[in-house]
Order: sequence, then structure tokens, then C-alpha cells
Amino acid sequence: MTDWNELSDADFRAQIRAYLEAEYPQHLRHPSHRMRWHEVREWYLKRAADGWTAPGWPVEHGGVGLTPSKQLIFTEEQERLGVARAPDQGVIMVGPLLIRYGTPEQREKYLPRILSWENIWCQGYSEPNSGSDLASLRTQADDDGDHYIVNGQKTWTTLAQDATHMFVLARTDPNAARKQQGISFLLVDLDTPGITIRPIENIAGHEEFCEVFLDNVRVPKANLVGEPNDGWTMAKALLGFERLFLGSPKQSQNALSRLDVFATARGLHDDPAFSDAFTTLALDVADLSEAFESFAAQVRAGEPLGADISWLKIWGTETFGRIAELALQAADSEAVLVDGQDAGDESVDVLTLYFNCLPTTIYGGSNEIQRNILAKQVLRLPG
Amino acid sequence: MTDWNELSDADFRAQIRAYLEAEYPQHLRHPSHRMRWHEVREWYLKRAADGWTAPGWPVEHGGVGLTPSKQLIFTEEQERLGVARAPDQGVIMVGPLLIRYGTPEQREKYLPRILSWENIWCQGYSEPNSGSDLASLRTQADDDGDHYIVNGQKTWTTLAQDATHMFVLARTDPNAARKQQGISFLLVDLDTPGITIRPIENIAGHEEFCEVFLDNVRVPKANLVGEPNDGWTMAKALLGFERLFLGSPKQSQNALSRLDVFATARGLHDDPAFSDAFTTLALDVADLSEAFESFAAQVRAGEPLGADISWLKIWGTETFGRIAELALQAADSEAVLVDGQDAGDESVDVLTLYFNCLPTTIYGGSNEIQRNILAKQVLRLPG
Amino acid sequence: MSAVLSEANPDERRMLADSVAGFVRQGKDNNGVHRARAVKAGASPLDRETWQQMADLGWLGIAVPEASGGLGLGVGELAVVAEGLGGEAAPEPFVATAFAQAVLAGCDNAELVDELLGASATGDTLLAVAWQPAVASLALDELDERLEGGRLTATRRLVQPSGADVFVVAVRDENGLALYRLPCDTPGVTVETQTQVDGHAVATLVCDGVELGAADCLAAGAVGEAALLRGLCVARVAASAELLGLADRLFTLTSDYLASRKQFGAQLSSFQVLRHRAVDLYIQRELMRNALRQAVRAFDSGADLVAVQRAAARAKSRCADAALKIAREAVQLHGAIGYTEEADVGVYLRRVIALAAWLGNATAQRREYARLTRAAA
Amino acid sequence: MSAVLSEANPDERRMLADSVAGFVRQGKDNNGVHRARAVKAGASPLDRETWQQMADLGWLGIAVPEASGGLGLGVGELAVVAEGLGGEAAPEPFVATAFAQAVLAGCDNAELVDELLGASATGDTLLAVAWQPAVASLALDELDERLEGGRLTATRRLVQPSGADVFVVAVRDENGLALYRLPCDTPGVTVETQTQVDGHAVATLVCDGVELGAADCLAAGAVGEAALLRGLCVARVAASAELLGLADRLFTLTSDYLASRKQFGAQLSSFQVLRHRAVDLYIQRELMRNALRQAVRAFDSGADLVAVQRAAARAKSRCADAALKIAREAVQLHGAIGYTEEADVGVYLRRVIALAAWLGNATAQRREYARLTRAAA
Repeated sequence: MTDWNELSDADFRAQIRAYLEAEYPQHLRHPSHRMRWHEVREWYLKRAADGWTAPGWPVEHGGVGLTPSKQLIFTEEQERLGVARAPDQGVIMVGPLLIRYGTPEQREKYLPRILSWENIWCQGYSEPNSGSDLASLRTQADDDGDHYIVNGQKTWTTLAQDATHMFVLARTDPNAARKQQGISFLLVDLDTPGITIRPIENIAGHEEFCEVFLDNVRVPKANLVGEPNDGWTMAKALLGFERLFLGSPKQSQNALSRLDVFATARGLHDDPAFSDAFTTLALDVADLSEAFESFAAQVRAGEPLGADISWLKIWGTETFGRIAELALQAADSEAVLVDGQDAGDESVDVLTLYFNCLPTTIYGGSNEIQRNILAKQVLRLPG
Repeated sequence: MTDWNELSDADFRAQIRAYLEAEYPQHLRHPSHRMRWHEVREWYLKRAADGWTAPGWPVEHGGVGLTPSKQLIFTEEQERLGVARAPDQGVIMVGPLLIRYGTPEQREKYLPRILSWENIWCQGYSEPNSGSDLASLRTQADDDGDHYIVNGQKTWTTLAQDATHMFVLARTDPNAARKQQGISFLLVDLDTPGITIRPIENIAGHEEFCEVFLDNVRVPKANLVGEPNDGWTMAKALLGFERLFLGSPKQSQNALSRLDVFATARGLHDDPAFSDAFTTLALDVADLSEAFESFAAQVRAGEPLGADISWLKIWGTETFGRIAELALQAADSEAVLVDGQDAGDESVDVLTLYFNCLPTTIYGGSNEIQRNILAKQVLRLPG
Repeated sequence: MSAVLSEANPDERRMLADSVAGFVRQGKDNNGVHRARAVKAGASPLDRETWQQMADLGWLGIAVPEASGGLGLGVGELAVVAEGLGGEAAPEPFVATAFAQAVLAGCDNAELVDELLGASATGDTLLAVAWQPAVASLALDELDERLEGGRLTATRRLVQPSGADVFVVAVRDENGLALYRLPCDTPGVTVETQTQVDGHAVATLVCDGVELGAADCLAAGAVGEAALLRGLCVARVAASAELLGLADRLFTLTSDYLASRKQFGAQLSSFQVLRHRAVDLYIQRELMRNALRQAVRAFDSGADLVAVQRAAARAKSRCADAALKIAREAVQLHGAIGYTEEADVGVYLRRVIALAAWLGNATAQRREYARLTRAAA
Repeated sequence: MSAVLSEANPDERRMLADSVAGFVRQGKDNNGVHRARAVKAGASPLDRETWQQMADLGWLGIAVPEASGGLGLGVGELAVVAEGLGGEAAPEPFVATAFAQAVLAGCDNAELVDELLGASATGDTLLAVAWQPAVASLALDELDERLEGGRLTATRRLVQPSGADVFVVAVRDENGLALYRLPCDTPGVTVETQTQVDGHAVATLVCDGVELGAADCLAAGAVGEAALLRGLCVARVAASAELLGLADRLFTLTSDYLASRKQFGAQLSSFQVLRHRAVDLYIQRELMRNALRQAVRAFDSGADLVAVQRAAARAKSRCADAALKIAREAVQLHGAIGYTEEADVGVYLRRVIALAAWLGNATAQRREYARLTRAAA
């Protein structure tokens, strides 16, 4: 087996690029909305067969064991081609969690099934009344001998309708002094009686999120990860370099390039008003990309990311929003058509750009929360 | 003597316009910064001789006794011609205060001297550490029999260097339950020993404000207006329809028209980028003017102004700021010249526009304070 | 309070506003938002029963002369109804109908105009103006496909409502711009549809050698052009009023949400950043009201065409711009739920996007305003 | 940490930055802010003693080849010094000097170039580039007053420093653009001055039949044009760095003020609205750093002229724009005191306005970037 980490970055990038170009289906590149599992299943099973489900996991657990630097290249190459995301919470969250905190039995049971996509995981964090204040969650897990009895409701659970399992933060000690305490981390099989999954339609007409109702769901204590009441610590510890990708310039770059296609086809670049606005945004994206590279260099050097990474998420998502707004204006009265706008040989879909930008300033910690974080942890302004 | 209120609005406006056009000096029209007393003295003494110092005061106290509607026309006509403001705190604040709350002796002593400009008043409200939180003022007035001994410091006192008297809010009961209580309203002769006036240079190089230091200043109790500890109520009660003028469109209209002169001379209206930006601002000013007229109609109808007037100040000052910023950009590398920019036969001074816009979002209750007021008193958002 | 109530006919307009408010809120199972969701899911925006009720209330004849069976009222009254319908996101083609009626009102084929307006006011005949060329420009001089030898081969884009019984089609002939009546079932006419963001279908009218006789001519030359231009102004003002209604409700939904929802142990409305943003939305709404008020006044006062065009462009640019700002912030301030169909925000947002773009968006209207202003100077 | 430290020569650049920081903060009675106030009050921006110290430290020779008595370093080092000077609002004409030196470095009259650069690096001769025509355009093709028969009658605007001993004047001749040495005391030369917002004098150079001989020609034709264009890039990047220094200090002054000042019984920094606005200024500063870093890298990596022009336009547009935003907000967040000379904010603001406009403001730079980008496509 190749030791990928031995390759130079350039060689590694070239090989990954060649692999993706050869194997990743044309029609799935740069999708305009989040793909469902049935749409990407074939590709991810092929990748699993090739051993590429978990580039970041250690080799002894079935991963590729890439260094952070190589992982970044892998991700960059996927983004370059617009590879659709899988329902990948098992790979991103559950695997690393079990490798670090799980029992041998948990690892043995779940890791291989994550790698093969036999198990597909979703994340049971958010709740209807917790919003950005995750620690205020109210889902309750009561001790019942060798089981917990779980009651509550999760929401904004991405693609729960495609998942077989969900990891859940639930309150096991309602009397804990701080709301962050008394929360435990449970692994839940979605086939367990008492679970109802209801997709939520978003305003663009897609069903990316779900509500998940838990009604007296019996979860074996063997499915507790780590110590009881220690779930919050573990959930926080898992926030790794993935935070970088909340500030990725890819969405903005893609949106700008779609707008460019439209503008070129319609001759808008000859209009100084449009050109000035477009250039302003092009420079906003350029400086975002430069900053992203600078944070990526930190990751490559193995340095941890600080709280300052939050500014990238703010700037990236708000730039995306401004591009989408300019596109909407540029298309004028045609902007309303759901099937997109003619742009020479291509079609550009300004409505999708616009709808896609809307949630980016909300999810992954709303931009208001990110500003709170920066004010406190980076600017250290007394509160 | 003419009963001006008997005239139709149109006739009254025509007469006022004719008077101002004939009498108000050409070189003082539309000044770019606040005029000093020696610059406007001659004009205001002429106006005083003609009986026009105090259009709004009742006739029995030496005013013209105009209705609010006629006062508004008077003000509009002054603004139309760009009549420079006098150090008019005596007319605006002290006169109405004494007419409502003053003793007969106070009225007899001060009102005629205000009308003749023998006394010129300034406002001793703000303090170095009170900022927007005026009620936290710390200037102390200690009871000493038939005098108060006043110690403290006032600041942002407009044109104190030109004034003979200052009205002062001072704390007479430091133990009052609420900080708004225990404040008294005192009339102070600036010749009293212990007073030092120090002009403050602003960043545009002008001296519009002063610091006023009060060091054991003896103020006769005869100079207390109203009841002791009741100063806050009186100060608030005096906020009349003058609040309307914090949201006046005049500054924005003037700035836009200067920018238009520059743009026309330089052919900038042919540049769609400039034209779009200019039109956006022209419409911002137009909608501001429409709203101002709507509030003015309330005043004309004798209705009190509500807290909603605050939005006009926000929109007006921020629109002014955007115009000034566009002017700065439009003048490009010439924008830096303090003597202005050539614009055909005229000269336009974009720097002065820019410097003038800066304080407008701070004074008269900063725009942050105005937003606080709107959120609480108009939107009634629970806090 | 509606923006236009305090000016001409305040009492009548207030009564009308109350009547609209009562109408649109009737029954939770068939209110405006409910019907708008149904349209998004595929239903026709023309609920026949609702449309007939609106006709019976006289709303479809507001700006139709009394002689033609209407109420003979003005743009102010149209705006009152449009604002009220916007407040409940009602999907009915009220402003599109007002557009067609206003165009007709400027035409000089009195008999034909009378017939069409009468049938429109009763709700029996649905009208639509077909005027934008294939590349959906706003400039009338880009309407370059001509009527030749009494036959028209041309394409007209973005026509609403797509299910109109009769189109008022703009064509060029040797005298300039002319307007013709074109029933939807005329031979050679094909109506293709595209779906719009709010679920409404918009039509592309394809005319392939369609015969247009003198009897179908509504107005020609300068009269035809003025009729279309003035109709566009009425439509833009009515759309502005509907945008105000939509934005006003979005603002209320949002401030109510902030006031009722808790996070980090405190009401959302206690966070200063959110309070100030709510204030900024309030200011945007006030600006819309002011821009709309001046536009209605321009009509009320009988201003000339250029003045009315400028006033309409000003109102539409402000209302399109402000409504989009308010709608976008409404989503953000609602958080994740604002991005779902659980909340009503999305229903309003989609309609705002549609109306903001209809007949020229904010950017286009500002250019129109600048053009008219410079031409007048 | 300076934006450009982490790239090429990080250790050397860090030492240089430390040295600048130490220098500019020396003595409260003659630090940068103090000198800047003096300039505003009428003093020359060229404090001879300070200037000599800067020469002695080698800073005036940073980008001057070692053969001409300089250090032979690059734009990165210029940026480090400019950023440091900006941090203390120092008024010395460092970036204007760097501009002239960079133009000279591209000229091919080796002997003359060597002499001027050497004299400039020692601080003995003050240089200034005179290139903008009467209507202060940035486009070189608007330089239409020609050198004819060896004599120049022309006007050059906005020349800095106005007290230069020798001007590098751009002229048109039959071969295109040429650069000449023009000592300030040459017969026929008049130097008129105008005052700039920060108190600096800028010169209008009026040449009335001035004789320019072949011996004074620094470069002609394509070489001359490239020298001027590349020099403009260096100057724009150095100005961007100074803007970063100014903005960074404004940001620090503002966050310190918010953290220290109380109102309504609470620290200003406890108000969420002000916290978030401070964050937005922080983001603007980070953007400046990133834009500057890529520009320095373009020079470090020896990119071609067009690439360097694009990088410089990008840096200058971002830095001008962001610095103005930060400065304006710094005034607002300081409240009334920010509008007075009591605070240092005004000193920084005035310098920001001056530098943001120098050699083309943000709008002009974005147009330049768009032009270069489309030309390259």
C-alpha cells in the first residue's frame, strides 16, 4: 500500500486529482444543493472500495492516515471538482470520537460499518428551543438500569431521513450546576422504537434538514460514549480543522464565476456600474481566498486554529450574500425564473445562488455568534 | 404691528422670503462651518432691531408669537437661504424656560437682554464623563445659604467663548434615588470668578465647542430656575419641535447639490457607476424630504412629535454621510485639497462636506442612542 | 396605518383598507398565506371563488370608470387594496389586472376598451399585458418585432397572469407603438409557461403570423405608447404597495419573533444588536411608506406623464430594495426556522423577490429615474 | 504582527519592524503624532533631524541598489517601514521618496540614476515624481503636453513632497513617455503649493519653456513608461502599508477606548452593538493585511509588470477603502471626543484621507484592476 504521506504535496495532489477526475461522475460536479444519499451512493461505495472513505483516520482503524497537510489537499481537490458531500457525520464526527473516547467494543462494532457506509450517521445536537444556545438542550436521558430512556426532540438534523444512526447529546443530570454539565453523548440506532423522523422543507423547496422526535427511546448503556455527563467536553473537543471549511472561499468563488458567466453572456462587464460592483466582489473573494490560504498554512504546519478563524466565516458568507444579491439585480426581471437564466450556451440560476446564500450566515454558529466570539476571545473586549 | 398669524401661509412665506433676501448678507449664505458671533453679529442686531429675534415667543414677552406652522415657514425660509445660526440658546432654551418656569424677576432681567443680544447664552449640559448618558452628570452645586457653590466641568459647550451666560444642570442632591433626580437648573454669569473657558479644536480645525471649568463658582439662589432638584424635568420638557430639525434634509440636500455641481462640471453623470450611486442618494434624500414634510405637517397641525421622529435623524445624518463619502471618492486624488476642487466656475469643497458629516451621527443624541430609543419606545421590544 | 390613507379621501381609503384586512384574514384554511403556499405547490394563483368575491367587493373595478361598470377610483385605492393583499401574501393577480386595466384606460378605441374593462371588473375576463420582448428589456424601443401586413410574428416574455383570457399586446407598426386585443385562443398564438419563484406561472406568448385586424386595435401611435407608459406607472405603484404590505408583515413577524423567543436565557429582543437591526428594518419600512405616498400623490394631483413616471420609478426602486432588505433580514433574524416552510417568512420572501423584479427591479428603476430626471433638466 | 513578516526574509523583516517601532515611539515630545500635528499647524513634514536619522538607519536606501549606496532590499522591507511609520502617523515623506526611487530604479541612464539614488539614500537630496497632468488623471495617455524642441511647457499636479530638490518629471516626446531630471531651481520652473488635508503641501509644478537636455533624460520610450508604471506600483504598495499602520493604530485606539470608557454605568465595550462594530473593524484590518501580503509576494516572486500592477491596485483599493471605514468608525465610536484634537483619532484620519486618495483612490484602483484583468483575459 502506498504511503501517501511520503509523496511530495505536488505529487499527492496530482494523484488525487487524477483519481477524482477519472472516477467522480460528471453530472454530480458542483451541485446546486445538498445531495441525498441515493444520488451519491454509488460514488461513495466505489471510494470505500478503494479505501478512501476516511482520509484522516489512522491506518490501524481503517483510514488513510493522512497528515493534516495532505488532508487539506484532498479536501481542496474535492472542492475544486465540486464533489458532492456525503452524509458524512460518521466519518467526521463518530469515527474520531470513538477512536479517542470509545470502548474497544464500540470501535469494533461501528468503525467498519462507517467505512463501508453500512451505517450512515446524523447529528442530534440542535433542538427547537436551543437555537444558537446549544447547551440549553432539553432532551432527557433517564437512567433505567442498563438502558437510558430518551425523550425529546432534535431539529436541523441534516439528512436524518438518509441515516441509520444518530449521535445524540442528551441531559443525564438535570441538576448540574452549569447548563454545559450533565450532558451525555449517546449512540442511537434510528430503528429503535419511539423514533419519528420528519423532513423539514426549506424555502428553496428542498428537504435537507429533519426533525427527529424521541419518545421513550431505549438506548443501551453500552452506547454511551465516554463518561456520563461528559458529553459537552467531548462534543467541543471534536471541533477540529473542519472549522476552516466554514470559511472556505469555494461558495463565493463558485457564485462569482456563475455571475461572471451570466455577465459575460449579457455584456454586463461593459457597464461601469456593474463592472465596479463585480470588481469589488472579485476583490472581496480574492482577499478571502488569501486569508483562507493563510489559515490553511497554519493547519498544514500542524498548528491549532485559534478563535480568529471566525472572521473568515463571517466574511466568506457575507461576501457570498453580496454576490448573490448582485446576481439577482443583474438578472433584473428574469431573476424570478426557477429554471435559471439563459447565458449564451449555458444557464445560470441566480435564484439558487440567492437561496443558497441565506442559511450560510445562520448555520455553523450564526454570524452574530461568531462576532460575539471574536469580540470576547480575540479582541478580548471586557463584556 | 402686523399680525403675522393672520396672513395666509403663502403670503407670510413671501414676506419673510423678501425680508431675508433683502437683508441677509450674501457672503454669509450657506456657510460651510458654524459661524462665530462676530461674524453674524451685525445681521442679528439688525434682525433684533426689526423685532425678529424670537419668532416663537409670545408677544407679551417681546416675541413675534408665531404659530408653530408659521414658525416652521420662518425656519424653512432661513434654511432655504442658508442663514447662519446665531449662538441662539437664549432664544431657544432660556427664554421658553423662563416664560414657563422662571420668576417675574428672572424674566424681567433676562428676556429683554436675550432679545437684544446683550446676553448670549450657552448650554452647560454635557460633561467629560457623561457622554450620551447625560443624567450621570457630576457637576456639583452645594448649598451655601443664599448661594450655590458650583464645582465641575462642562464640555461640548457650543460657542461658550462667545457667550456671556451659561445655563447649567448641576447636582444639588447627590443622594437622590435615581440619577435623573437631584439635578437643578442654574443660570450662571460667565464673568463670575472661578470660570475658565477653553475652546476645543475639532479635527476640521475649527473651534465650535468649549470646555468650561467651574471652580467654586458662587451662583446666587435667585438664579435657580424652578424648584430645586427639578432640573431634569424642566430640561426634558423643553425639547420641543426643534427636534424636527435634527432630521432636517437641508444638510443632505446641500451636500447633494454640491456634489451635483462637481459631477456636472466633471462630466461624471455620464459614468453609469457614478450616476447609479448618485441617483440612489438622490432618492434617499427625496424620501427623507418627504418624511420630513410629513412630520412638519404634524407640527403645523399642532400635534406633538412622538419618539418616531428619531428615525429621521438617523436616516438624515447617515444619508449625509453617504453623500460625503461619494463626493470624496468622486474627487479621487484631488479630494485632499483643503481649498476645494474646481468645478467649472465654482469651487466645491468635498473635505468640508466630509468633516461636516462626521459629528452629525454623534451629536443631538448619537445614532446609537436614537436606535435605542426607537427599539424601546416605538418598536416596544422587550429589553 | 397605510401610507396613503392620510392624503386624499382619507375616510374612504380607511374603510377600504379595513375591508381588505377583513377579507384577507378570513378563515385560517384559506387565507392569503395558505393560498400562496398552494400556488407554490402547483395550484393556480387564481382561486376562482376568491377572485369572484374580490370582483363582488368591487376591487376589480376600482380604477375602471363607472361607465364601464367600475368604481372610477384612483391609484390610491388600488394601492390600499394591493397593500392589504400583500399583508397576507395573497397570490391573486390583482396588480397584474390593475396593470392591464390601466393600460386599457389610456386607449382610445372606446367601445372595445369599455367591453374589456367591464368584463374584467366583473371577474369574467382575465387580462394580461404582453409587452416585453424576448430579451426581457424594459425599453420600449427594443420592441423591434413589427406588425406587418396585419400579421404579427413576435415573442412577448414574462406575461402575467399566464392564464389570461385576453392579452393586451404591444406591437410596432408604421405609426410607432400600438396596442391590440389578442384573445388567448386566436390561431397562431402559443402560450408557453415558466415557473416563477413564488410558484406563479409566467407566460411567453409566441405569435406566429397572428392576424391582428383594425377592429382589435386598442390604440396606436402616441396614444398607444402613452397608454402603455402610464399603465406601467400604475402597475409599478400598485406593486410597490403590495411590496409594502409584504414588508410590513415581515417586519411585524420579525419583531414579534424577537420579542417572544428566548436564547441564552434572555429574550432575543434584549440583544442590542438585534434591537438595532429591527430598528433599521423599521426605517426601511418608513422609507417605503414615504416613497409610496409621494407616488400616489402624483396621481392624485394629476401630474403629467413624466412626473408620474419619475414618481413611480422612485416608489418602485425604494419598495423593491427595502422589501428585499427586510425579507432577507427577516430570514436571518428568525434563524434556522426562517429558512424553512415552518415559518411564513419564506412565503413572503418569495413573493417579495417576484414583485421586486416585476416590470424592472430597483436598479432598473433607479436608472429610469436618472434618465427621466436628466431628460427633464 | 506586520502582514508581510511571515513570508520572505521573516527574521530580517521582524528586526526591521522592531527597529521602526522603537524609532517612531521615541520621546513623547517628538513622536510621529506630535510631528504630524506640527505639520498640520504649518511645520514642514520634513524634520531635517528626523530625516537624517532615517537615512542613517538605512531606511532611505532600502530599495536602492547596494552599488548606489543603498541596502538593495525590496518592497517587503519598504512596506515594513511604511507600516511602522503609519502606526505613529509620522509625517515624513517616506513613501513619496520610495516612489521616486522606484521610478529611478527602472530608468536606464545608469550614471544619472546612480547619482540621484545615492544622494537620496543619504537624505541629502529630496526627490519627487511629477507625473499627473493638470486635471489630476491617473491615465498616462492624458499626459498630453509634449516636450518640443527640448523645451517643456506643462503643468504637473499633486507633486509630493513639494519641497523636493529634484523632480523626476514625466513628459511626452516623439518616442512616447520619457522621464527627466529637473532640479527645482531650473529656470522656467515655478513651484506653487496647495495644502492637503493632513497639512502637507502638495506642489503644482509649472514649467514654462523649461529646457530639458539629453543629459537630463533618465529613460525614454518603453523603458520610461515601464519605470513610471512599476514605480507607481511600489508607491501604491508602500502607501497601502502605511494605511495599514494607520488603520491598525486606529483600531487599537478604538478598542482600548471602548474597553476603558463607561457610560450608563457600564463599559462601552459591554454594549453588543459596539462590540460587533469593533469586530467589523477587526475584519477590515485583517483584509488589509491579506491584500498587502499578496502584493508584497508579487514583488518578492518577481512577477511581471501586469501581475504587479494588479496586485498593487488590489492592495491599494482594499487598504484605502478599509482604512477610511476604520477611521470613520473610530471617530464615531469615540463619540464627541473623537471629533476633536483632544484625541489622536483626527491626526490618523487626516493622514488616511490623504493616503487613500494619493495616486488614485479605492474606486480608481478597482477600475484599474478591472481594466488590467479584462485586458489579460
